Amino acid sequence: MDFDFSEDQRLLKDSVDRLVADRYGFESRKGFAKQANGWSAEMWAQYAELGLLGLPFSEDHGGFGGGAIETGLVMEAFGRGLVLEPYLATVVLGGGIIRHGASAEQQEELVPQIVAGDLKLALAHVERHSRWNLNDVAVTAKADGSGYVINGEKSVVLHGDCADKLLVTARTGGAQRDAGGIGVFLVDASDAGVSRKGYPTQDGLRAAEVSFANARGVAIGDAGGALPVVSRVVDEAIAALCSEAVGGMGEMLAITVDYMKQRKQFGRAIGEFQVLQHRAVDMFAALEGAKSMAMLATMMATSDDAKARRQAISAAKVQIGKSGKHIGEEAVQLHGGIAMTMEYKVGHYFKRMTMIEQMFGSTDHHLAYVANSGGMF
Amino acid sequence: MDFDFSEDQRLLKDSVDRLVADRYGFESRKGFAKQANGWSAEMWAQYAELGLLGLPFSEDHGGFGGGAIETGLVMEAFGRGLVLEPYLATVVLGGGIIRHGASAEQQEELVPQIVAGDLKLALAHVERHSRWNLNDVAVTAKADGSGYVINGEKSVVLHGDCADKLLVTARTGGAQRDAGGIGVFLVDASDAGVSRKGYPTQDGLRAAEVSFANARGVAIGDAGGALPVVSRVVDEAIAALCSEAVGGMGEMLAITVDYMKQRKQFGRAIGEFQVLQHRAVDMFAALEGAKSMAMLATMMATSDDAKARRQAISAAKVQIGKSGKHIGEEAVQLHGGIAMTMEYKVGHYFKRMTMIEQMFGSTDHHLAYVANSGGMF
Amino acid sequence: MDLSFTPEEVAFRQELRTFFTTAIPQSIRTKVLEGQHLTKEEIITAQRILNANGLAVPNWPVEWGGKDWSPVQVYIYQDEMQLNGVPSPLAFNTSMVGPVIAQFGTDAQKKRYLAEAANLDVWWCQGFSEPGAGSDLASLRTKAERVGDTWVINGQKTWTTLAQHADWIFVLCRTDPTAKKQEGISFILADMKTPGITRRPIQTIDGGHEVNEIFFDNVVVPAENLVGELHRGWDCAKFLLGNERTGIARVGTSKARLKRIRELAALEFEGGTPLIESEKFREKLAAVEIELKALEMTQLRIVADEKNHAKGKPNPASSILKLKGSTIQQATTELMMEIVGPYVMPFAESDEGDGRNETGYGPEYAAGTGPTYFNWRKISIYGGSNEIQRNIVAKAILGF
Amino acid sequence: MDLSFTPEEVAFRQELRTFFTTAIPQSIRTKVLEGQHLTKEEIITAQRILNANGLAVPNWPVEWGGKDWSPVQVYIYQDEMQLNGVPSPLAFNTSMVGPVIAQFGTDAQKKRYLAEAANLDVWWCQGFSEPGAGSDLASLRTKAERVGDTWVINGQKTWTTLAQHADWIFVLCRTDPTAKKQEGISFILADMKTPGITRRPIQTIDGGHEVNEIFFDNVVVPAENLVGELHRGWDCAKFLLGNERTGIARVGTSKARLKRIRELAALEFEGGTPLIESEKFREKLAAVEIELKALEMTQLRIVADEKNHAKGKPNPASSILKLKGSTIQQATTELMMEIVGPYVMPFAESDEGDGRNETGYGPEYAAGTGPTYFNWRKISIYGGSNEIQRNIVAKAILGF
Repeated sequence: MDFDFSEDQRLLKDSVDRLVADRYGFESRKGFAKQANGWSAEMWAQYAELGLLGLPFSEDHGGFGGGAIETGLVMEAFGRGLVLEPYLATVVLGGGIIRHGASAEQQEELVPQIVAGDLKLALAHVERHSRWNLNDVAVTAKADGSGYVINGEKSVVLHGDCADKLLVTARTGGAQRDAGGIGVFLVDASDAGVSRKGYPTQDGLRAAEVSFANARGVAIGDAGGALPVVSRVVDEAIAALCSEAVGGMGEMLAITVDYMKQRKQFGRAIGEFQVLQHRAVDMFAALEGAKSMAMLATMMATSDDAKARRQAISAAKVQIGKSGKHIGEEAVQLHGGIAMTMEYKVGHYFKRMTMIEQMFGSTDHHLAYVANSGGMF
Repeated sequence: MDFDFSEDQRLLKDSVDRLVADRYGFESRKGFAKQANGWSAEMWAQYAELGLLGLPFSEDHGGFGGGAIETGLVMEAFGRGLVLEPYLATVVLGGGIIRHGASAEQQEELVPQIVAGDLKLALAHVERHSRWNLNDVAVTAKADGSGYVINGEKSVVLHGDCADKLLVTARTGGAQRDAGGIGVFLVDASDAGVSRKGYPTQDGLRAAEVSFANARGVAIGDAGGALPVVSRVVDEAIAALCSEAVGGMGEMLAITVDYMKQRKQFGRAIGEFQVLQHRAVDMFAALEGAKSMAMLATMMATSDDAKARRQAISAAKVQIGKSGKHIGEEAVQLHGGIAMTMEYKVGHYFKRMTMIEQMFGSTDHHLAYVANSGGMF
Repeated sequence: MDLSFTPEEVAFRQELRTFFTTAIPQSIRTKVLEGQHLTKEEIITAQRILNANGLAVPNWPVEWGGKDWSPVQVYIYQDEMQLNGVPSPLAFNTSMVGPVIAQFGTDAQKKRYLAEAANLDVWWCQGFSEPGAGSDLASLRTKAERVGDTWVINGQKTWTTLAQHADWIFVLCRTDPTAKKQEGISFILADMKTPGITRRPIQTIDGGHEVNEIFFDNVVVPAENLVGELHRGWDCAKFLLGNERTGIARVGTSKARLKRIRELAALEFEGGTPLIESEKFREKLAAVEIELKALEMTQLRIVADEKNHAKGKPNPASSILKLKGSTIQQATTELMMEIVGPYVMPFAESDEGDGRNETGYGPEYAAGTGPTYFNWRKISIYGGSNEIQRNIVAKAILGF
Repeated sequence: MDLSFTPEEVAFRQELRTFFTTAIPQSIRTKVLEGQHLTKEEIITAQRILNANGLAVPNWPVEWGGKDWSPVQVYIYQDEMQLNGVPSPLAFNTSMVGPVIAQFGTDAQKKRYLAEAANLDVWWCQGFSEPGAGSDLASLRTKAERVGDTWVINGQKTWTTLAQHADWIFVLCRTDPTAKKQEGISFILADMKTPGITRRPIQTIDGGHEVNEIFFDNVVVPAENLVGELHRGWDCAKFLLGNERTGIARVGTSKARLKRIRELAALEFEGGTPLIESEKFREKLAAVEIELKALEMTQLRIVADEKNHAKGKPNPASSILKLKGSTIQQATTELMMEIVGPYVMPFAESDEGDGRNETGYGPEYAAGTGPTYFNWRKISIYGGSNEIQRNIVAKAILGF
């Protein structure tokens, strides 16, 4: 057991932390949000240059062979900066499907484009009534020659508006909620059968509703047995989100503590009021719990034991959800009115935490999974 | 809508409050607990003399025609005094079965004895695996001449050790958890077929495990359809317990607030520490909620609308359970070590609240009922 | 002791319900029940209908349009308004400046201001909070200096709700800088069109524009705009803040929301099953229902107990109404988000360009869920934060 | 960064597990796992087996029987002991007076006291708390006056755990009444048989007799019983209290209890269905499991981070171990009560006449549930109450 970073990891952490600190200030971020896709193409190029877009891919394809720890380092820094670019969508989600599901040829074709920043991906897996159940798939894929024809609707596709290619879960067989019969299909966003309505999300990121009307796609991996790959990739994405959330929570606590030292009411710093002190301590405790479980998620995200992985990831998501809600709500309450404004940074973290709680399954959704998985000890 | 007591109610309240204040001090109670049955025969005689034992019975049978409000007044005072006598068992539970279930002849025979303090009753309804489900009855009753023969085991029979007669739920037909086929039978505690093991409970009251081996009983009301009566009586008992709990919670808060004013640490009264102040306020809020819901329970306990009654009573039990746990645990924590000792009064209230939470269904048990009852508004 | 409503009270409730559900446009009431924002015109429309029927200012002196209702009647009036989605008459007019003028104002002020406030002919806003004075309101620094027959006001106010619609503002100003904190403050009225008053919108985290900063730069108003005694404006403020004892819990609003949550939870699915059939969801809903029932009973107890408390000496349990009422209202916003699940995420700006999320993707009731959750965090901050409420109760029960 | 245990660490754990489960009598371990109380003899038996195998005082200097383990090894040792129901070596001997003597004592004191403390030949108890000094320990008033070659001790201590078994006591005494609060205190040893020492048992709300009051009435002990410098006993106390950084969370104990809860919940029924099949119960259990997992990871992070913190300058997160660890332990007592339902009520006094509820009615595991719930409320009070822990963390993160 060794909690220290390797030298490479430390270098990576330093460079990403510095990038975010130098380039992703609150005002810069506002500017990025106003750009074409709601994020900065320039920063995206920077990520490519720093090798962040190739982090998890094998060196054979021009990647850097990083693992969940490296991804976590990046995501934690991105959490601090409230980074807007489609890193999770492209590298973790889309890239994850490619890494775990695609053939060698497909990887050879696609990975170098991702690494270079030339290919943006999005995973389209949510449907109107699927909620967070990956197996609840009504979109259909029908074999047609060497490819598939996709029909149906996907919802809240993270960065689906700017993606060059979409990875779509669709059913080649089985009933609507069967685990079998699900494939993942790569669809060109410019395909005539694809129509997209993009919109900002509550936290200032972007998503899209996407319709497929006889859109053409190619299967990534087993066209009827891709659910395990999707599940694995979503678990990796949850682990990454946990790290992002820890970054954001840490900032919220730091900003709140700082405010408590500065802000005066009734003739003294509000941080001198014992009630507020203890509430800051409970935020600190919530952050420690979140850090611990994000670490567990990172450690388990790459486990081949799907059952143990799922349990640990769900447990981590529960902790992150609870800690994020607690820290976010308390950060706002301890600040008072100022944190209710868009001009102040804390509210933006709070909104991001609230969305993270909803992504890939709410706290209750994952608690139910842990509850039914037979005990953690 | 009128929250004021009637003149009679005020007189009743004054006399019971005074009796408890004068005669049921902490030291007196210790003495009572050491007497034969774990309570004071002298106090019992006092209750009879004050008319408390006849409170809910009709004036035709020598009672005083009181309702749930009167019972609540008595129970709240008893809650403040941590009263040990079998009032709930005899008057509310046993007496309730008699009032709602017995024939006119049976009432004419039994009620005057209760009123005079000459007849103590106990309701035997819990079984080893029944938990709090009144319909989960394995004990059997078989018709035999004018009476019934009872066989089986009952658990945690409140004041079952000192009761002169037991009211036993037993099955004359149906399967173990059927609602139909359940009767209530009056069994003489001295019957050769009855054996009892009495014991103190955690809160210093008494209960018993009771075995029936061909014990003889008479049916109170419909020998196969008594569940509605049992349910109604248990609802009345829960309403009474809510009032008792409010009395106890109020004392806990008062004692804690008093201690916070007296106890000095770090050079000042601990009540000057803002953290402890706010926690006392949360205790106060929990008490207000409990008072409100005890009032609702009192109001609804006598409703003939069984569905509305059950929902309100369950809702009140949830509130009382939560408030009692919160106030009890916080009273101990805010005191520190002293409240962990048997020599100090607060711990005894805490233990009583903990047992009340378990009686007639835990907080979760009743929350589930409310959840499945279709909405309170 | 009889905890049921009297036949007269039941009839009173029925009469109000009939009026509210027939006289106030359905479109307005639906928006309120769905937690959507009303336009200025809708708010004015609703209040004028109430006022035309004598129902806008029941809490005022009878002479000025009040009703002299019993506390229970006031409770029923508020409950029925909230239950049926009737917009409350604008609080700045009817619960704040109106009662203050009725209590402390001169006859001339009463004649000039009260009727038009009741009818929302003039829209008032509240100039109390300042950037440096949040919970510590009395540390305010906006000052008014007497110059000839005028007051000259300089300073800054913030969190001024709906000031974008306002015609007039009532301002707490420091008139005696040498006096102790809560002394030397005066309550002064100002026409928002007075030169030197500027407003800057504040965008809140729900995306909307509900509050504003107001700047006073040598704003000159007539001396007669002082309400009450000079330097005794704190009395007006205390009167105003303590004025609304019931209603703050918004029991009716929460009741209506819980009903709506139950309906909507039947429309969303998890694993093919409606959410309302999930035991877990039902228990969460039931837990909030029980809290609300307790709050309603507490409110009724406080209402009934009012006769035992001197005016201005509220029952300490009153603060519990704010504490519990805010927590429950906030809990309803969480349940609403839970119902729509992933559909809480889209943020589609309204056509009005005011930054609100009005249309949305997914079910139409999804759009308001996130913004309302964010926006309603304010409920535990404003009107005396929950921390301040706890301080008040602590003082009452502990004496410290 | 590698968060899995090394093969060496895994082997170390296995070795300890084998030893604990074979060398320590099953009867003792079962009692610990069920939350029952051990007799004096059982505690002594277990510790002597550990000591004979070099496992009683691994935290001591190697010279006196310590092990010089890595923090991870210490963690594994504690975890395995708790998981397998091995009674921890008596804390008063092995975590408190022993380390203090090893650190501050003279050679003569080390020779005289350490070996017999490790082997529990002498049973120590702790004379710190006083009736007037709870969380404010430094306000203690028990005084020791130098008279010739002796100390004369007068005063009263309380909450003295298991003093009924104790042979010796270590006492914080005020030796300089003129000095400031935390100065002028000394750390003095006393034989419990010294004339003038009397003890009075305190019955706790679980019915048991675990703590005592100790009275000192002109108790004369040799001058050489002073440990460390005169008037610098607060240094010893701080060292002692800060000594046990890991282990306080009792993660292993809670793990074992959660496993046991899962087993027992299969044996109790509601509506004919085992409780463990209730979704609600499972979710409550899972919520505690997740908290415990987070705590375990936090503890490991702190353990790994120890090298970055100067001795005596603990990571502020250490206090979180106490806060969360106590809450989790208390949560396990609630789950246990929930399992037995109505059977929490019987209170059957043990044959030993010590007021404990040992036998009980209903399932045999029911008897301990209520008393353990009551007794374990102490966990958030003793060893620096949770309020004090929050004050400590607040100071660390806010500086106030």
